[in-house]
Amino acid sequence: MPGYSGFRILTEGLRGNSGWKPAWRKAAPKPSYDVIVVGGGGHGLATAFYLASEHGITNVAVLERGLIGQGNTGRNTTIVRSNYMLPENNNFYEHSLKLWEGLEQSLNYNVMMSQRGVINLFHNEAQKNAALRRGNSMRLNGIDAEILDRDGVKAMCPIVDVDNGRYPVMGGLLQRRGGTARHDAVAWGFAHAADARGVDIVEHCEVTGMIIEGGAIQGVRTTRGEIRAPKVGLAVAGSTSTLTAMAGFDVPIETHLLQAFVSEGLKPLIDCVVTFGAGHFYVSQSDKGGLVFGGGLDGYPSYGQRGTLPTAEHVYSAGVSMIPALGRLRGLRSWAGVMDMTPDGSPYICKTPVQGLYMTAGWCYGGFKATPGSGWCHAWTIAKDAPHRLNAAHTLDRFREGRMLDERGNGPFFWAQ
Amino acid sequence: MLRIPCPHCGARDEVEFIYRGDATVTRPGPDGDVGAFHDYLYLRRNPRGWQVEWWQHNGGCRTFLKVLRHTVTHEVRAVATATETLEVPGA
Amino acid sequence: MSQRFRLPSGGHVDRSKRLSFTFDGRAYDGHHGDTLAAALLANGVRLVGRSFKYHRPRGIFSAGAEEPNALVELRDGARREPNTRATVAELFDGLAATSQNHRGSLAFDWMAVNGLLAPWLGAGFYYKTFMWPASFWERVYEPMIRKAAGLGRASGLPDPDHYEAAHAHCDVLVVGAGAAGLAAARAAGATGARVILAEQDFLLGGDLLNEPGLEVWRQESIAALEAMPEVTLLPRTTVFGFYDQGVLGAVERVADHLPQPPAHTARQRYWTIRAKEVVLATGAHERIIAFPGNDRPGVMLAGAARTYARRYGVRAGETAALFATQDAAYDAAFALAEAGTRIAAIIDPRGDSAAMQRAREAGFTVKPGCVVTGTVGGNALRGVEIGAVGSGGRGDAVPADVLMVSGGWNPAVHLASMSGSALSWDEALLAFVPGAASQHERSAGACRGVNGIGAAAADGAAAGQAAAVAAGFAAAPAITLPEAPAPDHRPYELWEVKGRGKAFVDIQDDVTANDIRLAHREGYSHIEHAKRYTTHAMGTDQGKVGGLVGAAVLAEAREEPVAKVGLPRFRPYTSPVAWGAIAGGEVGQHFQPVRRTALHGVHEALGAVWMDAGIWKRPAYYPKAGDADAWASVKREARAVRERVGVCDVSTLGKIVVEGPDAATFLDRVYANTFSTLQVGRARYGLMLREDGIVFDDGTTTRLGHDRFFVTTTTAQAGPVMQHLEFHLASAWPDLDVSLASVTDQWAAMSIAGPKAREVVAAVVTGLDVSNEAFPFMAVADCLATGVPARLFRISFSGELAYEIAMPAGYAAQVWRAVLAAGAPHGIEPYGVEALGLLRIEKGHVAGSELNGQTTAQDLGLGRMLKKKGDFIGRVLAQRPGMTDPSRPRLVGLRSVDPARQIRAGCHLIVDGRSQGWISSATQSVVDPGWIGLGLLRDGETHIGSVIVAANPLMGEEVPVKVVSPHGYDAENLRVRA
Amino acid sequence: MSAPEPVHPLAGVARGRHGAAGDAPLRVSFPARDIVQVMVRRGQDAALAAAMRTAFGIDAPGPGHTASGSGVTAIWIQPGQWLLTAPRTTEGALAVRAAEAFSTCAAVADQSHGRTTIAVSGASAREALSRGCRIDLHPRAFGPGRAASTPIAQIGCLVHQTDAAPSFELTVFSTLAEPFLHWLLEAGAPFGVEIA
Ligand SMILES: Cc1cc2nc3c(=O)[nH]c(=O)nc-3n(C[C@H](O)[C@H](O)[C@H](O)COP(=O)(O)OP(=O)(O)OC[C@H]3O[C@@H](n4cnc5c(N)ncnc54)[C@H](O)[C@@H]3O)c2cc1C
Ligand SMILES: NC(=O)c1ccc[n+]([C@@H]2O[C@H](COP(=O)([O-])OP(=O)(O)OC[C@H]3O[C@@H](n4cnc5c(N)ncnc54)[C@H](O)[C@@H]3O)[C@@H](O)[C@H]2O)c1
Ligand SMILES: Cc1cc2nc3c(=O)[nH]c(=O)nc-3n(C[C@H](O)[C@H](O)[C@H](O)COP(=O)(O)O)c2cc1C
Ligand SMILES: [Zn+2]
Repeated sequence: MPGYSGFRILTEGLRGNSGWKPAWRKAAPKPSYDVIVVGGGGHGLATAFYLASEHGITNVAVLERGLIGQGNTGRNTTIVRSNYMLPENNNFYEHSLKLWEGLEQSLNYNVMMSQRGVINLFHNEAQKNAALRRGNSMRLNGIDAEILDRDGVKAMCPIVDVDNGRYPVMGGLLQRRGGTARHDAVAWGFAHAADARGVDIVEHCEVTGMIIEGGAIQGVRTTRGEIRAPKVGLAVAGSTSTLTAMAGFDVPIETHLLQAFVSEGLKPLIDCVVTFGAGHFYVSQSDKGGLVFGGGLDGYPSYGQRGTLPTAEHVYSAGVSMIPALGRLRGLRSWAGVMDMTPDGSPYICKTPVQGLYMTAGWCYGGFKATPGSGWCHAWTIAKDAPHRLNAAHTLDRFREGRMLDERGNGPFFWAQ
Repeated sequence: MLRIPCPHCGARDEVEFIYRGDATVTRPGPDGDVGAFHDYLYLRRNPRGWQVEWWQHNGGCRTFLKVLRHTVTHEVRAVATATETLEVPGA
Repeated sequence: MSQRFRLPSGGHVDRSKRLSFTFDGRAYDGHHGDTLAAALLANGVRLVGRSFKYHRPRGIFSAGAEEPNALVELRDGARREPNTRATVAELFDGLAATSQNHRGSLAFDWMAVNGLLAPWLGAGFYYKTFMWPASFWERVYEPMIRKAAGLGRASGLPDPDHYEAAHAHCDVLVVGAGAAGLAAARAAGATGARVILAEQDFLLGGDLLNEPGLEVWRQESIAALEAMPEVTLLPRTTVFGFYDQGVLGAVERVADHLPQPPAHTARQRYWTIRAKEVVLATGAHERIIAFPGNDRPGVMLAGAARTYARRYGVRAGETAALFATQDAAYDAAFALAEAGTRIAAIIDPRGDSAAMQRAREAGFTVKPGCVVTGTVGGNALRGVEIGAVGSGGRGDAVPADVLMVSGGWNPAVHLASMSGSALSWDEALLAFVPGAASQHERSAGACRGVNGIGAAAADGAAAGQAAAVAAGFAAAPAITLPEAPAPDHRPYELWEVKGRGKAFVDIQDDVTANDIRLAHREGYSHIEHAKRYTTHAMGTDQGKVGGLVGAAVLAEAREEPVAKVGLPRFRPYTSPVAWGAIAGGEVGQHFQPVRRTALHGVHEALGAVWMDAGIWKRPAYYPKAGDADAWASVKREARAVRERVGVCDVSTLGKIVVEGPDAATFLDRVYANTFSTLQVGRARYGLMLREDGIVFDDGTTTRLGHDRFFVTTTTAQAGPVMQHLEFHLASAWPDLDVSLASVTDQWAAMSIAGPKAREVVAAVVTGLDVSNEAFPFMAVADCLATGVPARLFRISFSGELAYEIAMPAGYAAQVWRAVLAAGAPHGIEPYGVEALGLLRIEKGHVAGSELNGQTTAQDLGLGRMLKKKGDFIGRVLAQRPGMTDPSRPRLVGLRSVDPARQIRAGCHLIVDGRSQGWISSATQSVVDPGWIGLGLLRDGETHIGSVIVAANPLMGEEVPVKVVSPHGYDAENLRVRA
Repeated sequence: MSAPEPVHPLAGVARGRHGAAGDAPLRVSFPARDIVQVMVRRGQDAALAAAMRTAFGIDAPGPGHTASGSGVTAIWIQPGQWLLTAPRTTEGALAVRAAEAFSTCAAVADQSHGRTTIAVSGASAREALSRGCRIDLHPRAFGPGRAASTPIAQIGCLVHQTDAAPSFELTVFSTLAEPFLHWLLEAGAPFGVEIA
């Protein structure tokens, strides 16, 4: 299939755009593959792409129960950053950010990665100290980070009210290389590129069971029949527990719902990503002009993909408290996604108790930024049957061993951070 | 918005309650080992469907309640006090 | 300018009330009862905006909330509101509106060149380009795209108005006050049920407002409802979402129809409505037909033109054409003809119908079997091209300045869908109608496809009564219903007229039928993919006028029925909702309540500088004249404690009375150390772990009686600890007979610390011997302080001889004053949280920054506190290898080698070039001047005595620090026991 | 030595008229109350009920209800827990009475300083309260002698209706009384508020 380019846009435009072909084939499942990836979100598609591009494993199927990219990948607030504190997370997310930085070219698809900067505001001494600890951790690991004082925040994002709120802004931790990417395009781009390397992307194919013999995976049962493979990788986000239950084990995951919101389209107003430190609120402006914003969890397990008013009230009031000019703007739409929350807030990219079954899961509300990194490490783990150095700590067993990766210190599921 | 019928206070908005985990796991006794405590604290059925959950009516009568709730429809079918048991339909 | 298009009479405007307003700076007049759109049309203003992508000229398209085009910036200054639909904005005197989304003027927008580039700017073009060279994306392309994005401009200024929340409960909520809704509310109200009727319009009546013949019934209905005490009428109230368990959200525009809200009046009110039963009577939205040029100013929905004529007394133009696919739309032609507009042609793809015959009888030119193939004109419509169905070619042009379009009606199923109902396809109406209800709800009238005012009213009455009965009320006698014949709403299936030129399916976002086909060609064939790829139905109207048309175009491309393609998922909000409304009053200074101790006023009088501790305000320090800076104040206060005596408000600590026969057993299980052995009248420091073995909280607990303990918690954890205790009593140990009472607010407390503390305490307290022998370290006793019943604790956080006096909060101020008076001869100083922190860091006591949810007891050097026998929370999991790993960072003391060089919490501790820990707390010492801190350092003990580096690359600092014992100050605790 | 009067948490609030002018304002006052929390011991419910009857002439009210006798009102707050309230007399007096009455059957905690009561009355009271109170105060759902704990404006509040005027007593944590009153003044501003 001819790639995408400015030249093609030009020639197709002259021909009435009649020559475009599907960005990925609507593949029907074959009876067997070398690797099956379950879940056609960003993580599953990226896993397939890197299996093909990094490890030469192209006899791969991505099985998606609905449409690709309609899970959390298609409904998140698109913040990309690598500002973590614990070295295990820090290094992983930075690897992911570096992959983002070259993604357009690797995929031949513009995911509209926009490194407009991410500021996490802090409002008191304790928060400032935590920001310093985190930012210094980043810097010592070679990751860009800057500390802003109030004037710095004002200069970078003048619309933020630094003085008058209940919790005046003291400063912010800025990662300039952080930013946003166009969520749907990430799924489509990985699909496009994986497909170009021979991966079968099978939509409307729900995995309903696991075929396990002698403790080893043999394949999966689906709504479109049995499909065999000696290796299966799970990348199903909030549905992870359902899949592992099919494989006969429980995992440390609770599925919670997180809402997001978009405002009406506006002329450029907020030029970076800003996160309120005194309540749950973060906002950025989409390339279409809508303010995309969100906050914390609704606070109870849900697979329902829809949220509730009290959480929205908090998000909106935190928003106006941070940026009083938002009051007269309007919310256009709200929705929710279902996230796989872990006891310590950090993910799993690992082998499982079943031989040949792997997973990337537990991304909580921060897995969009991890998409390329997760796919890359998951692919490595599947290809080598062993984790890469970058995901060696992200195991299911870490709680048995007492080696939690708890960035915020909230403790198991609290609730659910 | 969830409305949970507290057996003491009547139906109240979700903001009055705090979710506090799966109510079917119970704390191991004094003999519990690391494995038992690990499973109690970390492993979750996390069902897509009916689940019996702990909720505290902290904005009202402060009691811990067991709530049978569907994790897709959010329907609340039964509420019991801490010492009562609730069965998951079909389980 | 005169209102050239205003009829002399008729409608619901008050011609005796003239209102002046401006649009793009030009002055016009309108009337009370007008919307901005009606008033603009009355003045002959056609061009009102520019489209999103191609900046095409746009006019008023609808007469209601579904408006995709006529979006303006309303008001100015800090009250500027972008994207306001002129079709719902009520006119008020002095209203100022501005058109948006153009560079240059509205009439000459040079961004309109985008239209010429359309072949290359089709759906999703940006995903396929702008990738080379890579650096150009960030520097050139992306800024360009972002600059072009968006519609209106935010003011950027704080919103001067306020908003309020309101909570409602009812038996029956009726949404929409058209014929169906009015009838439903009357029928439900008649049973005695509590009914709320919410209507987004400022007038109740819906389509009745276009039916002068039914005005009597409308008014009678409103009067009847107003007379029912349990019925609440909420005009100007949009129900924006249907949530779980019968909860709906709504916004009432309380003062948007006024220049600004009157004093003490909210601009908008945000309702949370809990309804036992809901009747949805939200009517229907007329839909567009995709044909080339269907977006030109002058093209509008047929029902809208009818509404402007009948309700507002405004002719939408001089010469009109109607393009309709069903009989119901014909009334628009009659309404306009009555208003004096010439009907140039009626274009209808059907062969014949009752309405066509009536039209012919009325003398209109009817073109059966025909469609509109294009429009003529620039910024305003001049003519309509007509061709035979399926002919494809360009037809003859008929002059017209308004083209009324009706492709049929889409029931407004948004709320029904949000409630969880599946939608079902109605083959006769060619539209989706609500399927089986999933909550306690029913739809009535046009929103479920029951059309005609008589039929809708009857449907509404039945639904209203059924709802009331379901809510437990007995049916009441039937209400009178209006009589009106029902026009035929069943359309001929025509979604698109193919031809040259852009045929829009989403006129706000410039999504054309070709874009939908391109999406399909590229594999984005599912409606949800096509939506996202093209942005179809993603604008402010969320596809109300064209959503289904886009789906139908996709269906054709997929060669599948529309029913199978479906619509994108409906979500809140049915109409965009002001941010401030949902935020309500909990914004700015009131984002969270301020919690004040009983001594707040005292601190204020002392000039305290405040700091936030959770929602508490606490004095950080008390500046005095002569203090060079904040540090000088803090050090002065700390020095007073070390050298003389100080007093500090510690009322914010959590306080819980644990009482009952099993209280001691319970405390043994929730604390890592033992309390059952504690003597009555003694306090003990306690360490509480989480079940995962991490330190949760610490504090002192006093045994007040055999079965009665007084537990204190840290300020931050007071709430979580209470919940933790309650949870374990309820879930793990329901057999224990223990009660818990939070007395945090009952008791105020102050710490009196320093070598002179005893003298001060002795002067304030009566009924107690406070000598070291009679009242040793960790003693507790009741006493009187300034004659007030109080409790004295001999405990110390500062490392000095110290007491805490707790007293019922109402007496705190008087005790404080007595303490200051008694301390005056000793040079007492009040000290704040900063000095408190300084003192405890010097002493090596851990606090919040060390108890950060990541540290174990061993990490903090408190491992010996863990009891060896008996179960307690955290015991088992604290033994996991990762928790006992000797290489975990351990608490150490730190001292800047150069006393003048500052170290900060958040610095990393570098050993052999690698980060091996961090500084958790830092301050300046007063006993041995210089910067000191506490930190967590891998193999901490082994580094004691050595010099390492505190690195703060964020601020460009690298400071050599000496690792020392955390307990450098008075390691033998002689001072606290003195 | 008799104890001097304690400082009321709302002592500094300006009395008189707040908000809009109008002839049906919300009437607000801050009655001084003794408040005692009573927590039954396991299996002592009957003994407690008997003690409450003997000592205070009150039949211990069930969930959502209050009952009064000889100047003292008992408000149900949690299963097995009540607040006893009475006009303030001398420091700790009610707590002492309660401790004696319930010495074998319940724990008692004095909350007279920990809780602050704000009385609200007037025709607009229900509507004003609905600006933050999420529970239904309609006469069909609530009424004199009813009480409920519910958060209002993020502050835990015990709402107790005392008569059909309607009049309510709102009891909140004393350290949050001031922001609570701020909310009440905002909620009542459109009707006007008269603070006695
Ligand atoms: C509202 C919201 C905001 C967020 N904001 C951010 C943010 O700003 N930054 C950030 O980094 N992260 C954010 N996240 C998190 C982020 O979206 C996710 O972590 C990430 O997108 C997960 O990608 P995924 O591919 O793992 O999951 P998904 O995209 O959810 O993909 C999983 C796929 O698995 C499929 N599936 C499930 N079960 C089966 C089965 N049995 N058979 C076949 N297929 C199955 C699903 O249909 C789905 O398509 C947010 C999430 C939400 C919901
Ligand atoms: N020819 C036309 O113009 C046309 C179109 C549709 C329906 N109708 C007629 O209308 C009558 C049907 O009456 P009906 O009562 O079903 O519909 P209606 O259109 O008369 O009334 C619906 C009402 O609901 C309100 N509404 C919609 N969504 C709302 C929301 N989210 N929140 C608050 N209010 C909301 C609308 O503003 C409107 O007033 C019939 O005569 C039908 O034929 C006429
Ligand atoms: C970053 C981002 C921006 C969005 N912008 C818009 C928008 O401008 N208009 C719109 O209608 N929806 C927008 N949406 C929301 C989607 O329409 C949709 O609600 C969301 O992807 C969830 O899908 P669902 O509502 O179909 O469940 C946006 C979503 C995201 C994640
Ligand atoms: Zn309750």
